[in-house]
Amino acid sequence: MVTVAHYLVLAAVLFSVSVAGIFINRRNVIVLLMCIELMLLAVNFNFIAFSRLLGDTLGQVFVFFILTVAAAEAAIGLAILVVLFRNTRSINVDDMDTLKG
Amino acid sequence: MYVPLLSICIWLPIAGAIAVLLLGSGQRAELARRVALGVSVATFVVAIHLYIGFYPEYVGMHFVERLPWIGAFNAFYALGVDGISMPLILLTAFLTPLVIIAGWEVIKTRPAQYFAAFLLLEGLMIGVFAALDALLFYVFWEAMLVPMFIIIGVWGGERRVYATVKFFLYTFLGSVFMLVALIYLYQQSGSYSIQTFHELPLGMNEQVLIFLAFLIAFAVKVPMWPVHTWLPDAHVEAPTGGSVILAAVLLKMGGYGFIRFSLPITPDASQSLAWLMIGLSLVAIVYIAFVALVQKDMKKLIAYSSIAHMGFVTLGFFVIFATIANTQDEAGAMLALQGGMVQMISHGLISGALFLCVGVMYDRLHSREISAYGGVANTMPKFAAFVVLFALANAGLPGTSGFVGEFFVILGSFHASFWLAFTAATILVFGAAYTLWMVKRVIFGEVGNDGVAALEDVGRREFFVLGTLAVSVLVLGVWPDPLVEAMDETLRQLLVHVMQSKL
Amino acid sequence: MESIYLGIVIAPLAAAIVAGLFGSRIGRAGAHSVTIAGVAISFVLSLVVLKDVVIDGAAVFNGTVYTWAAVGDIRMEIGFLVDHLTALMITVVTFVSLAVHVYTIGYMADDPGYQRFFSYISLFTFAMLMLVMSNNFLQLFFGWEAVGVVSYLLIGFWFKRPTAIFANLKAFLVNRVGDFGFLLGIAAIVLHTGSLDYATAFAGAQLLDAESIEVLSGTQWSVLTLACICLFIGAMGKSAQVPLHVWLPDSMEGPTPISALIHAATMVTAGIFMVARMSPLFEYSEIALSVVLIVGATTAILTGLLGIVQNDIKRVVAYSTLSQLGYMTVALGASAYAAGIFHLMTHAFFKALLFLAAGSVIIGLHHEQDMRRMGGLRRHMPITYWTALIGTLALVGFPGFSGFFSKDALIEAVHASTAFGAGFAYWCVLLGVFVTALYSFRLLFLVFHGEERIDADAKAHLHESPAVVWVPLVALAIPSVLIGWYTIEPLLFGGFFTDSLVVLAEHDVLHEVGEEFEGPAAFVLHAFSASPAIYLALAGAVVAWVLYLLRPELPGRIAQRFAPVHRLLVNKYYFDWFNENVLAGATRGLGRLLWGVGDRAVIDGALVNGSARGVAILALIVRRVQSGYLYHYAFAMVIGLAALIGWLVIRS
Amino acid sequence: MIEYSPAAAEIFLATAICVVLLVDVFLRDEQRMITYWLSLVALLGTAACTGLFFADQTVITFYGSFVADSAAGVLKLVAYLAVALVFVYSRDYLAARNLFKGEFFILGLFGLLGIMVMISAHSLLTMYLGLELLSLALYALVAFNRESATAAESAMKYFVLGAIASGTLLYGISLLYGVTGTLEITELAERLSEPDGMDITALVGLAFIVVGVAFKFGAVPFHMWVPDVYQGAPTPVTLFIGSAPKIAAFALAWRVLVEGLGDAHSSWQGMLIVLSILSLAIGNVVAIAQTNLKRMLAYSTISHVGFILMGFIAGTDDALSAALFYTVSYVIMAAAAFGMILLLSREGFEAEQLEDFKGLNARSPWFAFVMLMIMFSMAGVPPFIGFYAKLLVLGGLIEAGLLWLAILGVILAVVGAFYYLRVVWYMYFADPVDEAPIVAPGSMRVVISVNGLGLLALGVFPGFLLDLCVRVL
Repeated sequence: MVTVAHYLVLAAVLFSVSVAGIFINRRNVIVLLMCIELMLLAVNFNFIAFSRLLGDTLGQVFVFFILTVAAAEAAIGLAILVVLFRNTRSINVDDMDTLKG
Repeated sequence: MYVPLLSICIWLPIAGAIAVLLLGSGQRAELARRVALGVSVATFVVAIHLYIGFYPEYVGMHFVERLPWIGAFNAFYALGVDGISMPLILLTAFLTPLVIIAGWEVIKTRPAQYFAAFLLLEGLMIGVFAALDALLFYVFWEAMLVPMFIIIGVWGGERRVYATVKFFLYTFLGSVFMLVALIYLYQQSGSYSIQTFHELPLGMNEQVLIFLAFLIAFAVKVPMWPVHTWLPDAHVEAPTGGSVILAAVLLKMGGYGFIRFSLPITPDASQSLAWLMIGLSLVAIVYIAFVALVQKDMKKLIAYSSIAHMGFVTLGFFVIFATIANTQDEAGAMLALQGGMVQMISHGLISGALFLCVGVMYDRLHSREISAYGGVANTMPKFAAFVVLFALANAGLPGTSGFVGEFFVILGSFHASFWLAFTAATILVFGAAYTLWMVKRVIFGEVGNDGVAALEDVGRREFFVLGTLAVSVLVLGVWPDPLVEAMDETLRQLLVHVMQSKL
Repeated sequence: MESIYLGIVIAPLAAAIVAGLFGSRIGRAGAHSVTIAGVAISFVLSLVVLKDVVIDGAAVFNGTVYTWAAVGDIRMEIGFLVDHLTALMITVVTFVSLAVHVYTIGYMADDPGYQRFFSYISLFTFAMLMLVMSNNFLQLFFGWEAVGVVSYLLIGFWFKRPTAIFANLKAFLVNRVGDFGFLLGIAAIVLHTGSLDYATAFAGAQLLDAESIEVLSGTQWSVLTLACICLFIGAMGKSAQVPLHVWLPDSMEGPTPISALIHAATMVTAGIFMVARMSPLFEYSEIALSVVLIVGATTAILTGLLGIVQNDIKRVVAYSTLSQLGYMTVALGASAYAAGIFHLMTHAFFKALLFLAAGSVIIGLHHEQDMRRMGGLRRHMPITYWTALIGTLALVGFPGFSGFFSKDALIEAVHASTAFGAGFAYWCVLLGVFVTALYSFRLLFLVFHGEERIDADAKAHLHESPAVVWVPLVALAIPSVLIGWYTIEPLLFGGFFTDSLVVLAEHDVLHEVGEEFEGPAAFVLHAFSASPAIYLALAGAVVAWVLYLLRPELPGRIAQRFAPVHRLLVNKYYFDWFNENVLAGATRGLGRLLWGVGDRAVIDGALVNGSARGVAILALIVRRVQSGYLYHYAFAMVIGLAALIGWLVIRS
Repeated sequence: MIEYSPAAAEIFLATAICVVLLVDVFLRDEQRMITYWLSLVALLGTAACTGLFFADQTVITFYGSFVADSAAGVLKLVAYLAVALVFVYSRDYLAARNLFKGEFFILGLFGLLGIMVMISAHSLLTMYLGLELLSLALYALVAFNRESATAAESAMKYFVLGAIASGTLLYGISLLYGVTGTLEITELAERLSEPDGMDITALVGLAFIVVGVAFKFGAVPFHMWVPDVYQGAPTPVTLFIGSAPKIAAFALAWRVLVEGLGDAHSSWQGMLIVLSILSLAIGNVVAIAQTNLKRMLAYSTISHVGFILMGFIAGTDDALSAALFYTVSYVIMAAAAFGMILLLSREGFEAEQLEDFKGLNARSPWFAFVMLMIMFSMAGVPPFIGFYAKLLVLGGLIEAGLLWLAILGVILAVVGAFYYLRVVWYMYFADPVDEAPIVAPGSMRVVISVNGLGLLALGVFPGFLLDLCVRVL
C-alpha cells in the first residue's frame, strides 16, 4: 500500500540527487540547469503528496506557481548561459574561476 | 543671564574648524591660519570664564546643561563641570592656541586641514571632559580618534602610517570593552547619566567585570604598562603639534576616566584590584625609567618619560585605599588624589613644552636623534635656557609644577607603605638621570656638527610659546594653591563616595 | 621685622633675575653692580637681624609668608624661622657670597658668560637663604634642590668642556640620590605629625619615637630613627659624606669662585645646618646619632688620606673640605651641635680663603692647576702667599687661629661623648689632624716654597693678582685668625644656640668641655697640656717639610714601596670606577634589555605586530577557501545545510 | 470583497513598470533620459501611494496572503530610497559605457516590486513569489553587461546558487505545509504553538528555511556568491544588490522566522548564532586580505550581516528593532560606499581597486571627507550612524544575556576596523596614483554628499530614525 511516506522519500531522494548532481558535476553548466529543474520537481512531489494527504488544494495551487517560476528561471538561466558562452567560448564549470580569493 | 559656556567651548572650535576648512589651503591659507588662531583664543577666553565662575565650595556640577538627545536610550545632551574636569578643560583650551602658533609656518602641506583638525580635536576633547552623559562621553571619546588619526597620518614622519593605525586600533580595542560595560550599566540603571551610574548598586563580580572593562579602555589611554607601546611610535611619528596635544591632553583622558568612572562606579572592585593597579603603576615608573634611559630618539625618550610620570597619576588614584587602611584618616588619600590630578595638569604643560622644544630643533635640522645634535647652547642660548628649565621641571625640580604632583603622591603613598613611596621616589633619581643626560648630550658640550653651528636662535613666535609655557610651569610650581583649592572639595566628595561600599 | 626677612631673600633673587634676563642689555658692569648691590643689601640686613637677635635678644620669629597649597587638612606654607642659628648662618652666607661676588669681578674678567655667572651666584645666594631661613620641610626641600640645581648650572658653567658637563650631571645625580632619602624622611614625618612645619614636628618628637613602622618584614623600627636616618642620607648627599662624596672633587671643574662659595662655604654646609636644625629630632634617636658619628668619622679619615696623593691644587683643597665636613658631622653625631656649627663658621672663612688663594695662583700662572708645575711662588705673589699661609695655619689648627678653637673644641667634645662609636670617631678625628697637617703643608711647600718648576711662558707674565682679587683674600684672612678667639666663648658655652638647638642632658658633652673652659687664652694653654692634637699637627707639618722640601725624591720611593696602597688612594678607593661602570653600566644594560626584549620583542613584536601578522596570515589562508569554482560553493551550502539539520536533530 | 487599498503601492508600481516599458520601446537612444526620469517619477508615485495608504494597524487582505502594517510601510519607503539612489548614482556610469538602456531601470523596478511583495507577504506562497521576482530581476541585472565575461560568470554563479537556495527554501515550505496544513504566517504560528506542534519534520523544514534566509542575507557558509557577484557585476548592479535586497532579506527573516516560527526561537536561535559568529569572523578577516574595493565591501557586508543576525538572535522586540535600524543604516552606508566608487569611475576606467583611492584628499578633499565618513561609519566609530546601529544590537544582545557573543562581536569589529582604516589612510596619507579630475554630474555629486552627510547628521541626531524603528516593531 503506497503511503505518503513513500512519496516523501521519493521527493527526498530526487532532491538529494539533484543537489549531488550540482556539486559533483565538473563538466558543463547545462547539467547544472537540469539539476535545478529536478530540485523544483522534487519539491512539487512533496507538495502534491501533502496536499493529497491533507485533502486541501492549496498544495497543488502552489505547484502551479512553482512550475511557472521554474519556467521563468530556466529561461533566464539559459540566457545567462548564452551570454557566458559568447564571452568565454566555453560552458565548462572549471573555466568559470576568474573571480576568486 | 544663562550662557551655555560649555556648549560654546565645544561647538565654537568645531564651527571654527569647518570655517577654516571652507577657507581652504589655497591662497586664503593665511586667513585660515588667522581664523584658526582667533577661534582657539576665543575658546580659551570662554574657558577662562569657566574658572572665574567656578565656586570650589559648591559641591557638584557647574554650568550644567541638559537637553534631550536620544529618547529611545533615555540619553541626554548633558554637560557639566566640577573640580576634576574644569582644570583639564582649561589645559586643553590653553594649549591649543599655543600649538596653532607653533605650527604657523612649519606646516606647509594643507595647513587649513591641519588647523581644522586641531580645532576639531579641541572641541571633542572638551566634550569628553564636560560630558555628564555616558553615551555623549563615549561618542566624544571615540570621535576624538578621527582627527588625531588624520593629524599623525598626514603630517607625521616616515613610519606615520604604522604608528597612526597602531594608535587607532589600540585605543579602539580598549574603548570598545568600555562600550559593552556602559551598555550593561545602562540596562541596569535605565539611563546613561553618569550620576545614576555612581549611585547604582552593583554586585561584586558585576563590579569586577565592569572595572576590568574600564581598565582596558583607560589603561591604553594613560598608557599603563604593558599596553603602552603605541605611545612612543605615535609620538615619534606625530608632527610637533600632534605630539604636544597627544602628550598634554590625550593621555589625561585615561586618568580622567579612572577618576570619573572606575573609582566611583565600581568602588569595591577598585579596592580589591588596587594592588594590581599599584603594581602596574610602579612597573611603569621603574621599568619605563630604565627604558627611557637608553633611548636614542629624543621624542621617544620624552614619550617614555611621560609614561613614567603618568604612572604617578594611576598610583595616586589607587593608593587611596591602602592609605586609609593603614592610617584610618583621609590625609594621605587626599594627598594622593590631589597629587594625581596636579600631576596630570603639570605633566601636560611640561611634556607639551618639551615636545615643542624638540619640534623647534626638528624644524631646523629635521632629525630627532640625540646624536645629531651637541652643543646647541653655543648657537641657541635662549632656546638652551628653555630646554634646561623644562628638563629640570620634568625631573621634578621644586619651584616648577613637575615637583608638586610627585611630592603629593610620594607623601600620600608613604601613608600606605614605606616601600611604595621608596619605589615611587626612584623617579627623582631616574627622572633626573635620563632627562639631564639628554640635555648634556644635546644642549651642552662643543658644537656637535656644522648643522648645529648653523642654527639660529628661537624666533619671536617660538619664544612667545615657550615663554608662556615656562611662566605657567613656574607659576604652578611656586603657587599651586588656586588649582589645588579648586579641586579640593570635589576630590573630598569623591573620596567619601568611593569609600562607601556598594555591595 | 618680616619685611627685613623678605628683603634678605628677595634682594639676591631680584638681582639674579635682572642680571640673568637683561644681562646683555645692562652690560657687564651693570650685571655685577646689580648683583653685588643685591647681596650687599642682603648682608647688611643680615647684620641688622644678627644684632637684633643676638644683641637685642629678640624673640624667635616663626611666621608664614603665603600658603603654598592646602591639601585636605595639611597646610603647606612658605615661611621664615629666625633664631640665633639662622641669624649666624645668613650672616656667614651673605658675607662669603659678597666676598666671592667682588672676587669674581677679577677672576671672570675676560669670560663671555660674565652676566650669566653673576646671575647664577646671586640666584645661589637666594636659594641658600631660603633653605636656611625656612620654617618648614617643604621650603627646606625647595632650598635644598634649588641649591643643587644652581650648583649644577655653575659646575657646568663652561659647558664647552666635556669634563665640566660630566661633573655637573654627576653632581646633580648624586645630590638627587641624597634628596631621594631626604624626601622619604620628610614623608615619614608628615605621615606621623600630619604637617610639614618644624614646630609641630619638633613638638611631636617623643611621639614619633614611640610609634613604630615595619620597614623590613618582621622588624619594627621607631619612626623617628627611620626619619632621622633618611634625613641624614639627604645631608650625606649635600654635604658629601662617604659614599655620596664622589661629586665634590669633580665639582672643581667649575670656576674657582663657585668652588669657594658653594663647595666650601655654603652649600656643602647645608647638610650640617640641616642636622643641627633637626637636633630636636636627632636627640631622641640614639641609633641615628651613632650613624651620623660613624659616617662622619669615616669620611674625615678616608678623604683626608686622599688629599695627600692629589696633584691638582683645587682637588687638594676639595678633599680637605670633605675631611673637614667629616669633622663637622662627627661633632653633630656627638650631640655637640654648637661645635659643629662653630667649626662650620670658621671653616667657611679659611676654606673660602684657601680656595680664593688657589684661584689667585691659578690666574697668576695663567690657568695652571697642576702643583708639579708650580713652586717658589713666595717671592712672586707675597700677599697670596701670606694669606694662604694664614688659611693653612687656621685649617691645621695652629693655636690661636680660628681653626684651632673650633677643631679642638670639637675633639674635646668627641672625647667626652659616650655615644656608640665615639671611641672610633675620636681616633679618626685625631689621626685626621695629622693627615690634615700633612696635606696642607704639602700644598704650601709645593706651591710657594722649593725650586720653581714653572714653565717658561707662564713664568714670563707671572705677577701678583690685582687688588680686586687680593682684597677679598685679606678680608677673609682677618676673620680666619680672629673669629675663633672672640666667638668661642659665646657660641659654645655662652648658650648662644639655646633657642635653636636642643641637647638632652645626658648628651651634653659641650657642657663638660665648658666646665674647664676659662677663656680663649686659657683654652690655648690647656690644649698644649691636655690633647695631643697640637703635637700631631706639628708632626704632620714636619713630615711634610721633610718629604717635600728636604728630600723631594722620598715621596716617589714611598709610593713604590707601598704601591697597592698608593694605587688604592690614587683611584679614590675605586668609588668612581664602581659608580661609572658597575652602577651606571648595569642601569644602561638593564635599560637596553628591558627595551629590546621587553618592549620591542615581547610586547610590540609578539603581541601587537604578532597578532596583526597572525590575522593577515589567517586572512590569506581563509581567502583560498573562496576557490572560484561553482561546485565548491554549492558544496559549502550543502555542508551548511547538513550541519544545520544535524544540529537540530542532535538538539531535540 | 477583497480590500485593495493596502496593496495600492504594489498595484501602482506594476502598472507604472508596464507604462515605462512601453514608452521605452518607442524611444530612440538619445531620448533614453526619458525612461530614467519616468522611472524616478514611478518611484515617487509608489512612495506617494505608500504614504497615502499607510496602514497604522495591521490589515490582512487577499485571503490572508498579503499584510500591510506600519513596519512594512517603513521598510518599503527605505527600499524606494535605496532604489532611487541606485538610479541616480548609476545614470552617468551607464551612459559613459553605452549601457544606458531602459531595461536596467525596468529590471530595477521589478526587483523593487519583488522586495515590496516580500515585505508584505503574509503567506509563504506570496513570500516565495516575491523572492523569485526579486531574484530573477537580479540575475538578469548581473548579466546586464553582455560584453563582460566576468559579469556573465558571476551571473551564472549567482543564478545557480540562488536557485539552490530557493529550492531549499521551497522544500522547507513544503515540509511546514505538510506538518501544519497551512501557508499563512499567523495560522502557521498557532499550529506550531500547539503542544506537539514542533515535531521532527517541522524542525527539518525550519532548517531548510533558515538556509534560504541565510543565503538571501549572504551569511557564512551561504556567502560564497557575495564576493564574486559583488566584484563581477557592473558597479551600479553591485550597488543595487548591496542595498535593497538586504531589506528584503530582513523582511523574509522577520515574517517567516519571527512572526511565523517565533515559538521555535530557541531552536533557530542556536543556528543563527553559529551563522552570525562565522559571518563576523570570515567577513572581517578575509576583507583584510583584499585589494579590490568591491570585493572588500562584499566581505564587509558579510560582517555587517553578522551583526544584523544578532538582532534576531536576541529575540526581544527591542533587538528586532535594533536589527531593523542596523539594516536601514547599513543600506544607507552601502549605497554611499558604492556610490563613491561610481563617482570616481569614468569612461574606460573602473575605480574598483583600493589603489585608485590613493591620494583622494589631494585630488578632491570634499569627497575624501565623504568617503572618510562612510568608512568610519561602517567601522562603527561615533559620531556616525554605524556606531548607533552596533550600540543598539549590542544592547539587545546584552539584555538577552548573551554577553559573551557581544564581546566576541565587538572584538571582531575592531579587527575589521583595520580595512576601513586602510581606505582612509590610502586616501589621506598616500600620494595620488591617478591624477585625473573627478568627472561626475552635479546631481550625483549633490546626492552623494547628502548621502555621506546623512551618515553624520543621523549620527548626531539618531533620535528620529531610532524612535521610528522602535515604534514600528
